[in-house]
Amino acid sequence: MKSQEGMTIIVKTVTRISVWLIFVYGIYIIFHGHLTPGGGFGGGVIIALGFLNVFLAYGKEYIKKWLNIGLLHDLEATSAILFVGIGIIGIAMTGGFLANFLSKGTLFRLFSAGTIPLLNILIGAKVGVALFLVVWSLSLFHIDEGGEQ
Amino acid sequence: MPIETWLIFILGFMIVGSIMALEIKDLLSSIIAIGIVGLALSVAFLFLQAPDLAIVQFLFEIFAIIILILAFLKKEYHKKDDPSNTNKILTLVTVITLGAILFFSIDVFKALPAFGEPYMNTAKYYLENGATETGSANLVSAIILDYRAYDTLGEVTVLFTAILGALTIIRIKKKSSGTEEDVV
Amino acid sequence: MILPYFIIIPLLAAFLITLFSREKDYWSITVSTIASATMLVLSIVCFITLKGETFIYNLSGWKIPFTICLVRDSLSCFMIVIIQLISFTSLLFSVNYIRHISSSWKYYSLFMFLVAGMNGVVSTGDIFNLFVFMEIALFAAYALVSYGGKAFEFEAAFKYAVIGSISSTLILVGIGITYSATSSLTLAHIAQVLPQKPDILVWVGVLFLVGFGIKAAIMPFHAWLPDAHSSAPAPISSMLSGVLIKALGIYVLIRLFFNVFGAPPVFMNIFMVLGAASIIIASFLAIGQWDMKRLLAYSSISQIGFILLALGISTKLAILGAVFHIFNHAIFKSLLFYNAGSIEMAIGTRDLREMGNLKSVLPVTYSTSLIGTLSVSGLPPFNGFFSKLIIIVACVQAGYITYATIAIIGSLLTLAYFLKVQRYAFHGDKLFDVSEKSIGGGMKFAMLFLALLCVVTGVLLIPALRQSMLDPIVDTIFNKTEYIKLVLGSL
Amino acid sequence: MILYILCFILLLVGLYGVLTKKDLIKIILSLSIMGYAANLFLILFAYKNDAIFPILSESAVQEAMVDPLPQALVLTSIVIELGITAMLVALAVRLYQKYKTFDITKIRSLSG
Repeated sequence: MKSQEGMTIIVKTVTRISVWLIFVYGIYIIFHGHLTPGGGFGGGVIIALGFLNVFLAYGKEYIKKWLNIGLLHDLEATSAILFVGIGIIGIAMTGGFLANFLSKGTLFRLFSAGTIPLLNILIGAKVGVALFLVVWSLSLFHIDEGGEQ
Repeated sequence: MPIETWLIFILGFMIVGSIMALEIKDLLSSIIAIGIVGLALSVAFLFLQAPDLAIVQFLFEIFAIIILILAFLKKEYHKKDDPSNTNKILTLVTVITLGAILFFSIDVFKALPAFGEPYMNTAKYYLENGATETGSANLVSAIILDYRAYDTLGEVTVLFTAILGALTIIRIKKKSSGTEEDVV
Repeated sequence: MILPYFIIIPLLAAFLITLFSREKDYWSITVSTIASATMLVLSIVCFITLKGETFIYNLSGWKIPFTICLVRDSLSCFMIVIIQLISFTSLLFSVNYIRHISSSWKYYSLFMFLVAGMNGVVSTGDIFNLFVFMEIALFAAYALVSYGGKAFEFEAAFKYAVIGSISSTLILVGIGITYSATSSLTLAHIAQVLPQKPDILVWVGVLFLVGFGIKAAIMPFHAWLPDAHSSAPAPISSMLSGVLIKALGIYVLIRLFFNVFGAPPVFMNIFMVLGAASIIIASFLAIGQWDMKRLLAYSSISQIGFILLALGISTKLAILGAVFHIFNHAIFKSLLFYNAGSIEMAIGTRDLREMGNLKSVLPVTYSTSLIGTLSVSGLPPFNGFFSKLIIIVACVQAGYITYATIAIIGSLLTLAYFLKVQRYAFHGDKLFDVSEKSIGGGMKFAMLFLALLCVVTGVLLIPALRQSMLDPIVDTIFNKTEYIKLVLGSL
Repeated sequence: MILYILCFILLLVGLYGVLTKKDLIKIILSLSIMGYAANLFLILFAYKNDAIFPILSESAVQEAMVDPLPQALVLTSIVIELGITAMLVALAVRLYQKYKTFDITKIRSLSG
């Protein structure tokens, strides 16, 4: 880490390992949304907090290199479009907007409950990206603040 | 201890915490006080058998505090602690009005079903058929993503709009061109 | 079956604009214009093919108490037509106008969210869903009010967001109490159960009246409107004044207090008092304004007062007046805001004292604003005359002579402050070296189109047209219990 | 009953903060207090004595469960509140940039 931004080397090292655990936990929460408490919103925030962890530990410049912010925007919009898309497929298959058109499977299995896990994944991706973008844009604001008046 | 006693304790704590958060002069302390109130709410959700909400409230509270601290705890904001002269008369009138509202609204709470005995006409259907009809063991997920998925579409859109709105509000001035540019 | 598309189309348009945003704004303009035009055509088809019936569309393929339903009756179709009409013209107006502030895909994306939110509010039959879509429209409105990036715009947006958020919280508490008392969220079910519990009804009614009264900017709750509506870019002002306060405020009040609560007399009296207060106080405040857009914003409060007064009288004739005035106000207030926007764009100010003799340099703006002025002041033969006349006649018929007098005074005051606008803005001895070339074709078309509508929509009162167009809407409002039967009957 | 009244008091504390405080940040905090109170109201209405959370499990026998619908509503409401907080924070930061203060009595370029 040649840049002097961010926190100390200890924090950076711990973050480098823990952030992946946070991501895995968030993904776990999202995938088991129809079986256990949690779901897309909870898991999405966990993922956003993981990004935030890296951001606080390593600083802005590292994030800029590590992530493609434009891509994150596209990901957010794409998951929203897919959400509406699943709704439209529901109209085509059963006549109801956002109908659960897939087979329901067996209760208590991971791959069950039709479209619910799919929607959970989309929500998780969207929430995770969107919340990180809020913090990102708020923090960008301080870079060259105070140019006016 | 019965659950009501616990909840009275938690709610009293939340009220005291909120008043403290509003009356404390130091900014960091009041943000942290709000954070504690939010976490107490998350505990209250656990007592009220809503683990989904407890998780989401807990995480969103952390997130809200991070946003507030990142945005407001810059050095320059602490330049001068400017205790704006609080208008005593306004405060008094507000407190009396709110007290009157509280006094007159006690009746409506008497008319509602007592705590712990909801009607649950609609909910009965969800509890009996929810799992078989949607295949989801978590009935809250079944409601938000199947029975009322349209609400969730709205919710996702609300979040999207909020982010887009925040990005629109925060547009950084590029020094070279002098025009407002989109940064992201 | 047609209703979900009024949500799907603007949402998809907004997401696509976000996804494929480019440096130039042609893509966003194309997508949003296509979406808006499609919805305008669909909405007219939707209104004409309805023929006074009611259709229920259950979402997610389940039955209604357990899922959300969309209700397509004459009232909601009528509101949808107004929303699409004003949003389409506003979009055409924006294309040139917004380039002189700062053109960006974000504007068009937020605009589409605004339209989607309002469509969602007027088409839904579920109280919590209404709340969610109301929030979409409001969030977009907060961001759009501050779009210009000036200090006072942020201030207005902050005030709007704080007051709007208070009212949303009150509405949420109201929804909670309603759910606890009725154990249902479908409006028709609530309508069956709630009127049998009068003490809860009063409190829920007060919460909803304050909550949605803030959204509609009725007199004691109006503090946010003059700031927000005057700070926003002109096309957004016309969206906010023209349709947002009606879709989120007046429409919801009609739906809740007439169809769901069954028009309890105590609230009808409150409606009349608040309406009369809004008419008089806002008119006097408007006379004192020198900022053209602030004057128009106060005028909006006053005209909302007319609608509310008519609703409070709640005879059949008065409701006809209210419905017709909703339509007319949307048209002429949007037109007047476009005029203010084109003046601001041409000479760079909104202060009436700095204008003068624009008659010769801005002929299109002048002529359309004259039509708008005559219409809003209630002079024959323009549409505003008929709706105000109906409201005043209904007041007299129902025996409320005082209210009729107030309405007449309010109408005269309206004429007074709009004559002030005409006098200071278009007649005078100042000379401006501007021409109408800076005002683009889209802006001119939007103004001329709405001016034309101001002249011709008086024909809606011809008995044959009235019976097919306006009377079903009045019946929907007037026969309160019919809504319950129609919604629950088609289970 | 007593819980409902306490919760209503929490709502009124938030309302008091919005109406009397002069600091933009305090106003934002008051709005989130009102939000907590509204959310808690809905969940208090949903609670049923001696019932468990509405998630089925493979082993346990079917027990009485609390009302899941208000929980779904509150989930939506929490997200909406986070959205409004983010927007208000953005607006407050921009206002600070323009006026160099968070004091609402000094931010008065508009009247009425």
